[in-house]
Amino acid sequence: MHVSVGCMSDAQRIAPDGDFLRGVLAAGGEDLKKCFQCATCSVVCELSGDTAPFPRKEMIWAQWGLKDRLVADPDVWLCHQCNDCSTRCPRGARPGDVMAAVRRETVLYYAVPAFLGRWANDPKFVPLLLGVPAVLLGLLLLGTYPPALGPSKKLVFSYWNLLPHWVLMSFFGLFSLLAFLAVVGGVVRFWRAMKSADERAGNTTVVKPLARSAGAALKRILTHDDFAVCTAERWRAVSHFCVLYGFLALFVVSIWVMTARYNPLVPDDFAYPFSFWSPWRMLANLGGVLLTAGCVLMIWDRLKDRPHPVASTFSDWALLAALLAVALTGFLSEALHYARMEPHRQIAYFIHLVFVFALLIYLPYSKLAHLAYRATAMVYAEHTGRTRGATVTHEGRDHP
Amino acid sequence: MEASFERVEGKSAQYWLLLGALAALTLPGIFSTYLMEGRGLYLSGMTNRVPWGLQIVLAVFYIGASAGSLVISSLYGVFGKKEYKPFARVAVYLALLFLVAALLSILTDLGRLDNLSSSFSHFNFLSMLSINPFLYNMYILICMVYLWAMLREKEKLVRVMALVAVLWAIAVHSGTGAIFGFVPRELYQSPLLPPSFIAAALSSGTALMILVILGLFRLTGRPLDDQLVVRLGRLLAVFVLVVACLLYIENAYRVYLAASREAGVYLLFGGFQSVVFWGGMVLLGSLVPAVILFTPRTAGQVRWIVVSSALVVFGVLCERYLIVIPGQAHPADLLPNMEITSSVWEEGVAAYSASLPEVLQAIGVVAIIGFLFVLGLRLFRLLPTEARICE
Amino acid sequence: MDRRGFLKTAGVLSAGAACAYGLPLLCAGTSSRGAPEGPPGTRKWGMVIDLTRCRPDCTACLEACRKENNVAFFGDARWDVHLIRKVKIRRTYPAVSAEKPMLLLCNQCDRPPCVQACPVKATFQREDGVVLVDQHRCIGCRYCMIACPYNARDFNFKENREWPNKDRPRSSHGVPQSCTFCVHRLDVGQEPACVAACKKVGANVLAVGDLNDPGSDVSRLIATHPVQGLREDLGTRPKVYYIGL
Amino acid sequence: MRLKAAVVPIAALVILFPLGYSLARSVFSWGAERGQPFLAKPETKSAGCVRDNTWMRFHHMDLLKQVRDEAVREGKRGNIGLNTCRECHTNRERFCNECHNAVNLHVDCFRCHYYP
Repeated sequence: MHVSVGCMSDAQRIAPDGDFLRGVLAAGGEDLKKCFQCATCSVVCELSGDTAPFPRKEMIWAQWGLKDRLVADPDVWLCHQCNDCSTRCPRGARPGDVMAAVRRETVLYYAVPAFLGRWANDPKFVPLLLGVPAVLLGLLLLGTYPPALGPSKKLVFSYWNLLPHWVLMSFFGLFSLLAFLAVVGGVVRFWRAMKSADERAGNTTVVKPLARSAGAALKRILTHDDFAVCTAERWRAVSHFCVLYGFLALFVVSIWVMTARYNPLVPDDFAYPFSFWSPWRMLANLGGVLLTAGCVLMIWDRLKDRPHPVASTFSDWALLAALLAVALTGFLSEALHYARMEPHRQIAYFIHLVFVFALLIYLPYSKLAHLAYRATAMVYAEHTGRTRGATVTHEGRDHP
Repeated sequence: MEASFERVEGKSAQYWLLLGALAALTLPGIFSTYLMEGRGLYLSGMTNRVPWGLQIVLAVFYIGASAGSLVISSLYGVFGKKEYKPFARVAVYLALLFLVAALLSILTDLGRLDNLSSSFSHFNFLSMLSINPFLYNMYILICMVYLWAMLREKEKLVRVMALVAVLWAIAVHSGTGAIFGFVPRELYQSPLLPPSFIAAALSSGTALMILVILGLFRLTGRPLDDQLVVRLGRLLAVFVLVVACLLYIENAYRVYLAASREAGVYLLFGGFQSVVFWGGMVLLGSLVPAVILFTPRTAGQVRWIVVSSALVVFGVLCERYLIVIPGQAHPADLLPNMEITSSVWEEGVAAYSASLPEVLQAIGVVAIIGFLFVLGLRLFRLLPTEARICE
Repeated sequence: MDRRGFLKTAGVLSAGAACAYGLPLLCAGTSSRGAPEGPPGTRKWGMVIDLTRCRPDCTACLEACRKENNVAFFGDARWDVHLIRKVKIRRTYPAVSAEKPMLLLCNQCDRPPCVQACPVKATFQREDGVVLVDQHRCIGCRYCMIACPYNARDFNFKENREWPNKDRPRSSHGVPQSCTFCVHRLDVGQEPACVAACKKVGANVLAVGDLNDPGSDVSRLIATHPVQGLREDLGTRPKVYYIGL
Repeated sequence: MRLKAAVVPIAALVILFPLGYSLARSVFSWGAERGQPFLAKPETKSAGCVRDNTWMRFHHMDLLKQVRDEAVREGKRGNIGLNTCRECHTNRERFCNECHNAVNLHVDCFRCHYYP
């Protein structure tokens, strides 16, 4: 198979960005300079498409500090860090880790406001980032004490009866909206950057309409097709699957519970709390178990001794810790509720809320942002036909 | 020579069989705990006169063994004796598990396990039973950090944690002694109990470690320098003497004073407990091991050291029985110079024998920690490739 | 052993000893005080038992107690609960005397070892000196029974099947029980069930009253008769006094 | 990879089942005939409860705990308690158990306290 590196057809001005390079080096890509561009990585990568193979070109760009290229490159996000490249790299340049570091820098690049991006990836700011929601929630508690029961015909026993339901909801709603706007802003800029980069390179092919590309990308995400082609890191498909579906289940249940009071579909007689065998609670518990199991698997994976470990940076640990903390504090407050331990239950739920809050509002700035950027890149790849799948169908091979 | 540690392969049929057998052994224990929680503690051998039985005897024994094995581990961590480094990890892991066993024994013995949450919301810092769980839980945490530091070879942290752990272990043990020592019962109340608990912990812990280490090394076919076992044997000899000395002081004092003579005589010459005392604790648990360990010919042979270790463990088990049970069975003299001639219940000296569900519970607890131990050998790098003295 | 090693060993051992004896010090300060004396006018309940009046074969108080407090009784000495035990005693020293009846019950100590022992403060002492078990909180560890030098506490080993007094709770299995002086009756101005029953049969052995009130029955009895508590040498300050022991 | 293809529909089914179940229940009104099963009207005529209905619904446990602790630990025997509840709400099965069963919160008051 001939691998072309055809992206430098005509001379271009190189605008290296030293800060960006230093960022990549600091974020786990410290072996980047060992790369001597043999292209083994691009050859062994199962995810890399034939038209624009990676990660070799990203290695070169990163070495040169070509920030503009990297932040507009969908391939960085098509990489799922299988580490097939890192394990086979003859120089130990660890392209997989470099790609992860570039992704982190990309998130920082698109973060608005930018300082939140810096803070969310710096251990120094953890107390501040967790302290702010804790203090805000605490102030809300003080401001609305003693809690009044909202007018409701339905029987909804708030789990956390320290705050009126609507206060809690508007608090979370407002900040989720801000986070959502930040994500949408980042995604739109990312899309434009990818498009103009391709236009500059003279590549304007469109193989699928946007809606169909989105559908195809969604299917790939939900089935974990891309993870499944990894050979070096088989467990990642399983653990990521657990976390994703656990998270989805918890999300669905949370939305249902939060809106139960206003939802006309919820029967009038009884809305909340659910009994242990109610389908909703069973789903929530299942989701929690999946999330916990996935996180534990991932942590185990990162900690265990092996010849080619994945570089683990603060951003990786922060996301894992936050997810695990959400799951565990959730279970803790459920257990304390059953044990009828009054102040303990309320405190556990307070901590739970702080972690949920942190997870949601720092989404655009933390590693969790991959949720938006990777999805966007995958849609773009489907849209412009640069994916593995597209190439494969041209050659008429079977799906691997 | 630097010891290098490794995991057990854990792929053999024997390994899985062992794990499976241990898991199966926990089931009867779980079932009898379920029954006792549901129907009441009348299923145990305990009565109103002897409300603490087998589980408490064993809990105290486990706590002792835990503190003892931690001290063995500290020989390397605190006192810098390099030759004991190969045992340090197993010792800490075992210390951790023994404390888990103690907590399990106490928990399964509670009458209202479903009210356990109140022990997290209400504390009574005058109660030895409130102070001790705090000591125990912290101890488990300390052991975890200590083990982690060793597994990660963080030398500085190992040194710090070893010291912290040893001091905490001593606190744990004197606290446990205080559970009994600070109670107004003739055979319990004694300021000597905390130190004598520590001494018994040291001897039983050392003896158990000798047995465990030898067993592990022989089973997995690892080379072990006999000289190391001999040195541990010498240590054991000292501990056995200290325990015997404290025991002597305690009982001599009790029998000498007129006020407590009656109780002391009951313990020494009263019935079953006297057989346990003289035959189990004094003869088999102290005298025979002491003779073996102080006779140069036998003290140098691994075979004899194993025999004496087993005897010491048995002796300490007897001692635990003698601390917990006779103190309850022998009542306080409510009416001095009078006698109770008839009553609705058993006045005077009471009897206790463990019932089947209690024994099953005890076996279950042992099986649980056995399971965790065997599993841990596979999960963590606990075992050294070899143990040798290089000076 | 070199000097350094010796110092280290000595350091560890003495630090350990400090730990060992730090615990007793922890308790020393607080354990010596008894129940709060309370402002003047506060009650302190006490009991006087006049053994000279007790009839050898009468069990009125025992039955009344069992009925009032729903005490578990199976007819099996291992598991029966007795808030009052009736026994027969005889002096053996210096001279052997004839048998006489004797009542044993919780002494409502002013310095109760059981309250000190309870890890969750389920056993506690009220302002008026009565020692109770809060069964809602009890975890059933039985340390109070170990700590009680009077063997006055019984454990509910088995679930009670009878429920004679529906207005009062009965104990579940897994918690200890001891005499409460029938505080639920004292609080609303009634006499304890045993006292009422004893009066009803005309024996007048038992009297419960306020020790802080010099005019109460018990205060007058204590002032006019030679009374004795059980094992007062233990320092527990029992508040059940016997006449004619 | 047959399993892989099946995973997504199964997961979707599991995640969406409660939603479908609830929707179906509200559309076909299953269990509507049960109405409000758990708050049986008092069977004895009385002047009314110690607090209003809504307050009692959400806070009866706090009230009971407070009254309990006052009575047991401080000897303040007011006139509120389980014994007074049962004067009006005579049926434990209808008054307490049904609701508590619905939310799976085990009440163990009645192990020791009498309530018909």
